[in-house]
Amino acid sequence: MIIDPITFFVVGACFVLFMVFSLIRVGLGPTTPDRVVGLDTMNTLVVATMIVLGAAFDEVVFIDVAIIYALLSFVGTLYVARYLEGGL
Amino acid sequence: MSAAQSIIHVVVLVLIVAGGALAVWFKDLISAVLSLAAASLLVSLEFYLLQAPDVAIAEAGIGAALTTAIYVIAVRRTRRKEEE
Amino acid sequence: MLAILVTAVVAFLFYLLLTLGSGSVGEWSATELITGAVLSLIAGLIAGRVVFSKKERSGKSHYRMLNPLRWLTFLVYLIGPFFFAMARANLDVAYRVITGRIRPGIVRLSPGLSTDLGITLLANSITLTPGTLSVDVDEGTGDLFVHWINVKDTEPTCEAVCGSFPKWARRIAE
Amino acid sequence: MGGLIYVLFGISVVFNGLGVIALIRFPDVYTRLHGATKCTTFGSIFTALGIIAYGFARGGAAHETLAIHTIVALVALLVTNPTGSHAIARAAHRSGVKPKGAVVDRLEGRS
Repeated sequence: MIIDPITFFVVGACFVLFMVFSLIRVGLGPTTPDRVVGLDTMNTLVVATMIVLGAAFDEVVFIDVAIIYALLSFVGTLYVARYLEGGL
Repeated sequence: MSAAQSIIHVVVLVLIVAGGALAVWFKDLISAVLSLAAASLLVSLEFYLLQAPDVAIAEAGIGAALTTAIYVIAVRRTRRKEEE
Repeated sequence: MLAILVTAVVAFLFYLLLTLGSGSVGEWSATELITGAVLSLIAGLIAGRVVFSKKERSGKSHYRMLNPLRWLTFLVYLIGPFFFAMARANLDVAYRVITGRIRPGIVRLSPGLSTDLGITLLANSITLTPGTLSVDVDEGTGDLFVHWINVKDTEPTCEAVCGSFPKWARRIAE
Repeated sequence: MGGLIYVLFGISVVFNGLGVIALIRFPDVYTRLHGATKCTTFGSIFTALGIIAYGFARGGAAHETLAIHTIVALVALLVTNPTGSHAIARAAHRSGVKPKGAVVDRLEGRS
């Protein structure tokens, strides 16, 4: 073993704690674009958590979930952005 | 199961409840849709933590992309603010 | 026809990358190879016309990106100047988060690029490098509107804001 | 090799934390986007680099596959993240959010 497997869970726990602040921005943000920024940050953090925990559980399928998540969450952000600028 | 893993589980579950509560509480419907998207992405992460990657993929596709799109289109066709 | 074929081949290469090490025919199993061929053909039929549809303003061919030299340049750019600028950007943001010293404004830049891909590459690079965030683009002239966190002058030249990036973008995408 | 992986993870945690602090502290949408996009993208790149180093250092077919899939995830993240932030900034300006305390706004009046 090269590094202690607990490390992955500690890094994941740090990312999950950062998500708390991101959700605070979603709840607090004065305008709607602020909330979208909070959601986008949360998406990135979830992808990073999924990559780290995929290595911790030692399964390749778990990394694939992260790829699919990164590509799909982008679609949701784009939809809300298109609504806000008056298109759609 | 280590202590760090328990922390991850507890924080994610608390965040799911908080996201759902925000979705009920907002009067602005777009903000409610955004909080619902946040809650559903955390549900996806929770499925992932419980070692069910296939369910997590389905939840990511339906919760993050499809539900948000359908709700945004529905809000576009109706009113943006909730009424008392 | 060429559009469909190129898209299918690229999709097939991507499928091979994702299923690397699954069996005994080379590195792949026979099932994966057949499935990948069929799926990438379907993807090419659906997406080929979309990928190569819109005409460029400058009239350049879409197939210029098939030249491997451009991809090699892109890789060099990604590892060298881009990564360095990104590290500098993050230290800059750290400094501004801690001191709270900002002077924001939206300025206009004329990079003089003519292709859509080049403008996209430059806008994404600008977003990830020190103190700037691309907000909007003038689709007629290719001018970029950039939110600058520390405005030094209100009519900047392109070199003052984004350094050598337009040169790299021209080399890669035009 | 183990020390290098620890350093990469440490950098990633520090920069992700900075991004989140920027999200809380900055005054308006555009400056928040600055902090959030740059810092979280940079932090996630270092997370992925740590996993790639781990996969190639462990060796064996399974771990190398894991590293290759992580590279694909990294590319997806690098493409989608700045594009999403660009979309949000444009939507914010078109929906009428003004940059707070701006010295100059060349985009004002156009849409």
